[in-house]
Amino acid sequence: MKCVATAIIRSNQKVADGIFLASLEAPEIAGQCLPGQFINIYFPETTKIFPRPFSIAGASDSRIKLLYKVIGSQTTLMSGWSAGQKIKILGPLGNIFDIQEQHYRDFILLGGGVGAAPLMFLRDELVKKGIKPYFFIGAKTKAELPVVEDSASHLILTTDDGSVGLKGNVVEHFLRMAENYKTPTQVSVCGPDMMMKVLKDISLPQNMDVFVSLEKTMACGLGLCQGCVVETTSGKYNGHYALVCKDGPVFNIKDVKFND
Amino acid sequence: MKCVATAIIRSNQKVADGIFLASLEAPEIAGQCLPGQFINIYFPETTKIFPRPFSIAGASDSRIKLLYKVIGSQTTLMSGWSAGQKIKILGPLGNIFDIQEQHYRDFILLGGGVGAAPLMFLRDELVKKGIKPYFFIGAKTKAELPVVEDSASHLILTTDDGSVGLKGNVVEHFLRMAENYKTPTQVSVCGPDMMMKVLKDISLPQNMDVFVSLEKTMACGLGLCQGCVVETTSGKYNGHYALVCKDGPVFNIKDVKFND
Amino acid sequence: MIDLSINLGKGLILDNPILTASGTFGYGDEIAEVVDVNCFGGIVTKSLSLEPRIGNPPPRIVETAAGMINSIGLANIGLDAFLKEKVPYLRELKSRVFVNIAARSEEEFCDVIKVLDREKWIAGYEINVSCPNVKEGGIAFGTNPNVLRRLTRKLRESTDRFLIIKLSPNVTDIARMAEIVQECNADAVSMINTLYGAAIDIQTRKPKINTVIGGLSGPAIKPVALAHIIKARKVIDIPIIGIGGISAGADVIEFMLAGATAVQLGTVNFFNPGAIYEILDFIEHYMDQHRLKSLNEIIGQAQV
Amino acid sequence: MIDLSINLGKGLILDNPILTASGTFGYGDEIAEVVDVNCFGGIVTKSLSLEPRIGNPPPRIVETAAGMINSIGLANIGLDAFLKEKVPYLRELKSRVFVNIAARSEEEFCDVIKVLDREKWIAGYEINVSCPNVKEGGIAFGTNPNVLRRLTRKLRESTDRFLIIKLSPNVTDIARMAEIVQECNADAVSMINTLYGAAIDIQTRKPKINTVIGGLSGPAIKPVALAHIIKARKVIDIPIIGIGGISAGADVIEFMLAGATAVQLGTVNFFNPGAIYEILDFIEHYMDQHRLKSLNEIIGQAQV
Ligand SMILES: Cc1cc2nc3c(=O)[nH]c(=O)nc-3n(C[C@H](O)[C@H](O)[C@H](O)COP(=O)(O)OP(=O)(O)OC[C@H]3O[C@@H](n4cnc5c(N)ncnc54)[C@H](O)[C@@H]3O)c2cc1C
Ligand SMILES: Cc1cc2nc3c(=O)[nH]c(=O)nc-3n(C[C@H](O)[C@H](O)[C@H](O)COP(=O)(O)OP(=O)(O)OC[C@H]3O[C@@H](n4cnc5c(N)ncnc54)[C@H](O)[C@@H]3O)c2cc1C
Ligand SMILES: Cc1cc2nc3c(=O)[nH]c(=O)nc-3n(C[C@H](O)[C@H](O)[C@H](O)COP(=O)(O)O)c2cc1C
Ligand SMILES: Cc1cc2nc3c(=O)[nH]c(=O)nc-3n(C[C@H](O)[C@H](O)[C@H](O)COP(=O)(O)O)c2cc1C
Ligand code: FES
Ligand code: FES
Repeated sequence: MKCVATAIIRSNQKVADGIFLASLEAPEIAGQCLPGQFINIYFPETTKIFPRPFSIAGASDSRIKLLYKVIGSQTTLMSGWSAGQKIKILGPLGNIFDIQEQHYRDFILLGGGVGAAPLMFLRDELVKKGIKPYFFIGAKTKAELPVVEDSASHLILTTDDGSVGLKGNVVEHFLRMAENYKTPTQVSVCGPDMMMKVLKDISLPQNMDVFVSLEKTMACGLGLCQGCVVETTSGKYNGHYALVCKDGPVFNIKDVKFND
Repeated sequence: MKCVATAIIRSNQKVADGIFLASLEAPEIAGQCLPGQFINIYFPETTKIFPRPFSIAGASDSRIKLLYKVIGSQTTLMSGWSAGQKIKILGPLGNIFDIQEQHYRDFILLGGGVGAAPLMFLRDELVKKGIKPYFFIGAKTKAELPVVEDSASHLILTTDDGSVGLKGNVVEHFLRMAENYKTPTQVSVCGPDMMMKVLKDISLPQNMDVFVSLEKTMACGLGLCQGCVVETTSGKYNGHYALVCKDGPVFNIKDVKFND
Repeated sequence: MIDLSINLGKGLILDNPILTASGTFGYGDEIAEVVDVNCFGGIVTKSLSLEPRIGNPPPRIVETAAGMINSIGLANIGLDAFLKEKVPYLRELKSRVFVNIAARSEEEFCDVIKVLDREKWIAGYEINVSCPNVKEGGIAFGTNPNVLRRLTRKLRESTDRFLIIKLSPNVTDIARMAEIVQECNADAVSMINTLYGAAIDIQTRKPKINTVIGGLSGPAIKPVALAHIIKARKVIDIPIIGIGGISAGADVIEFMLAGATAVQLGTVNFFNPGAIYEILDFIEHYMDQHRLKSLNEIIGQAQV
Repeated sequence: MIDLSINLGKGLILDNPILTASGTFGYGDEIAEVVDVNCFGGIVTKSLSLEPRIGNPPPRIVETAAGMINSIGLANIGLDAFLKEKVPYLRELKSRVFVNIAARSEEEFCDVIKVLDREKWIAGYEINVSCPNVKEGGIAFGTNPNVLRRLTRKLRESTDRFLIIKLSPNVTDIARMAEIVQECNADAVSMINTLYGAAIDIQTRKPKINTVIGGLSGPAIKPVALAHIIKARKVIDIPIIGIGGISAGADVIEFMLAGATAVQLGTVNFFNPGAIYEILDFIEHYMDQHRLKSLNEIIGQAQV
């Protein structure tokens, strides 16, 4: 059951340029989390009133991991978190990356930058089920690449400048290796809008289902404000608006309409 | 010349219950400060937009001392200041406690609680001039008494419960000792409104001039907003409104009208 | 036990003066896991219209200084789905339920009311007069005195149920609007709905809200709500339900002193979903400290 | 050197689009030690009336969420003292000086203008129509279309100087007010003045502002100002001077995209006295980044 809880920061470390990995103790929430879900973080006494949503990048019985990038005022505040500090959070929110291990024979995780966050958690769960996924993580440069070690998956790092891993775009490399994937293949994606739009527009290899975790500005995270809508094409939502916070954040890429 | 400057917190220590003493490095401002003046402290990114005014409790060429009490959101933020932290300040602002050593033969400082702040600075200046003032500081209890050591003045501490110093009200004790003061006497006061109102209403010993440092909510501290007015009786301001930030904060008690 | 109940008149008593504001609490079910919905004196549901509405295209919300702009476009499930899907949950609540209604014509308002009147458990209606009246060229019902009068009369004729008119703050003379509502025998006014607000993305030059101008809410607008309530309180004596930027218990007391008999929590539900608990605690503490037996003792007692 | 100048029409060119807002910068002299007053494209002085006014009793200001309420009561030194004490300083400024005038009757406005017209260095007048018109029972000049029309006509007849009417946001239809001003041949509108706002002390039950209702300003009201400007821009083509909650360079761009030719800094002068420097830096950087030769290229260019 989702709930508001006080979380204690246990660690908060810089892991790449402007990217931090934090561990929060929040037993009321941690134990229930599933990959794809997110939490809301509340900030007291600022002029910015919205909570900030962050994907759960990993969870144990008592702790939640976050992988976040500093891009504005509240993430700057987060980068200043010190161990022992208490914050207010709400979670777990949203739907999940549904691992259908009966149906799919290979699993691909495709992360753009800090979009790796929910996929790290998904990777953990796949590994628990004895599955070794392909885990692609792309960034512009080595300095911006959030995660560098991983033995539990086939980790493929890509950078635009080739400063580490394969040179070039992460989607490109994912496609280039398509022959290796057993079908049907389940692809789970999180990254910049542009990356998802590309995936939507290209023709994908057959027998591949793509699930994307979307981001929209959210006020409540609970389905109260109706603010976080995404346009859908047909599919599950009949072309109506869907709420990213409640119906998502994970959608079948087929159902989503990306705007320019 | 008053200016906006970045100050570096050098120390920030609790000196009594909810009362802190801070030292700020701000050479652009520190060197010009005189007793009675104050600075504005600016706080980024909060819903409280007004800067907060604080009396200068002491100043060297490069540093400013503040004595402050935690009573609300911004003073709570201040209590969390750590050494090395940078803040924005404006100063020096306002008029001064004008030491007229040619005219007066004895000097009394009368501080209620954290109202001791501007008087500490005034004491320092008096001592520099070879004058040893009487310095009364009153509080409810020992725990709330901000300053406890002082050899440069005749220090008289009072507490309502007698837990340290003389038992009773600070104004009472100041009056009780009136025979000792050489006349004419200059009395400089800072404390709660109630304390000043009492001083205004009683009949004071002859040949005694009383100067009070007032507090009003301020938006600018510069005479721009006309928000910080105090009603005057007659005297210097002809019964018009005076600006506490610009015409004050120090006023001859005779000129000020205290409201209930 | 401290008695927090308030009397809205016409036999309607709420356990406490805190209601939810329409459009910020869904139908109560979405948030039920997080907050005990029955802690509220009343629930006001998302604006309901005769037919379902998908609402406006994104972007629909944007954060502003101590506030937000929204342009949801009254997205709602429509009367039929409301009856089927939401009524079973709502009718079992201990909190009194007010159904907020939005419509594009007087007839649509009356049609919705006619159906809802059959639902005996509904405590009252709140009429959202900030929506555009298609017959009057799209200007909001609540911004023209004559249009407001005609609508309120018609609504009053069509139902005996507790009738709240929710005023728009985007008018020159709010007191006049409140007077009209009282003259037409509505049972209460609620105020304020959102202020007009806009924001523009300086990189793309696009409005940050699809409809360009949306509704501003949140702590930023609290002083405006209070000013409007003080003005209205001077000219009417039916209850005022105060809305606008309330985020803490002290705000509730402030609104009641200004003249509100009850209040609604809106945007705060987004940035502090558990606010209701803090608020009820604060009010109990305040009543204790000020030795109040009933909140009636403070309604309209500000020295204004 | 990046060219930040803007053209207000009628031969009036400002070095940059940033002016000060009346009542938040005194006469420029109080703040001169802290800020180089000539960095502003223009200075708008505190509202001036024929006779000096001591203003309202305290409390006059209170902080609100991301804003403040004031009720200064147009305290000012009066025309004579202005001429004697302030003119010598003001006339030497590089920034263009606009004198803001407040009055209780049409005649008082004209009387002030008659005297000021002799001062050739004055760039223009800004007319504060938010003050109460004693002849019309104290309602503000700027809230009634007919009163506003008559006043603007009269002012236009009385002077050829650059004439700015400063609109009140507390009206149902700001676009109508802007249209009237343009119809009466004023040279520009400035908008917005403060919104009505109130706050109450829950301990003493006293209003936190002596007049109970005061004027709300600061970042909180920025979305309201933008909405009003967008509406006005649709119906007038004389320049709009944007005011309301501006605190940073990005806000200035946002106002210009919405349709403002210039802007005024008000409350920000209190909480960030050096804001002008940050703002000018930001604008230069923005122009550079967006390869703008002139700020004209962005005025009104939001896709609204
Ligand atoms: C479901 C979801 C999961 C997310 N997971 C992660 C994650 O794991 N790691 C990570 O680094 N980031 C994640 N984000 C993005 C993260 O929420 C934003 O980076 C953060 O809110 C920025 O806040 P700020 O104050 O620092 O930036 P601001 O300066 O306020 O805003 C910068 C940008 O951040 C986005 N943003 C701001 N406020 C919100 C809001 N209330 N809701 C959504 N987006 C907002 C907007 O795109 C905005 O333009 C996620 C977003 C969503 C919706
Ligand atoms: C000239 C002057 C000198 C001062 N010197 C000292 C000092 O040396 N030590 C000290 O502890 N305090 C001093 N004060 C008082 C100090 O400014 C307030 O305690 C502080 O502003 C409280 O801020 P807050 O956010 O913690 O409290 P809040 O919760 O915001 O307010 C609590 C109370 O603080 C006062 N206050 C709030 N904002 C302002 C403002 N902008 N201007 C003035 N008063 C305000 C009001 O009385 C208010 O009711 C001085 C005030 C003035 C005017
Ligand atoms: C996202 C959102 C949706 C809203 N939807 C409605 C609505 O459907 N009907 C209505 O009458 N008011 C609606 N409102 C207005 C609120 O009920 C309330 O009047 C306003 O937000 C001011 O209160 P606040 O500042 O506490 O939020 C909505 C407000 C928000 C923020
Ligand atoms: C303390 C104060 C005094 C003001 N005095 C005047 C005035 O004398 N005449 C006037 O036309 N506007 C006056 N205003 C309104 C401002 O000029 C401006 O229109 C308003 O504050 C909105 O802008 P802001 O949000 O940037 O402050 C005053 C505002 C404040 C805060
Ligand atoms: S964020 Fe409020 S409904 Fe999704
Ligand atoms: S605080 Fe603005 S004039 Fe004194």
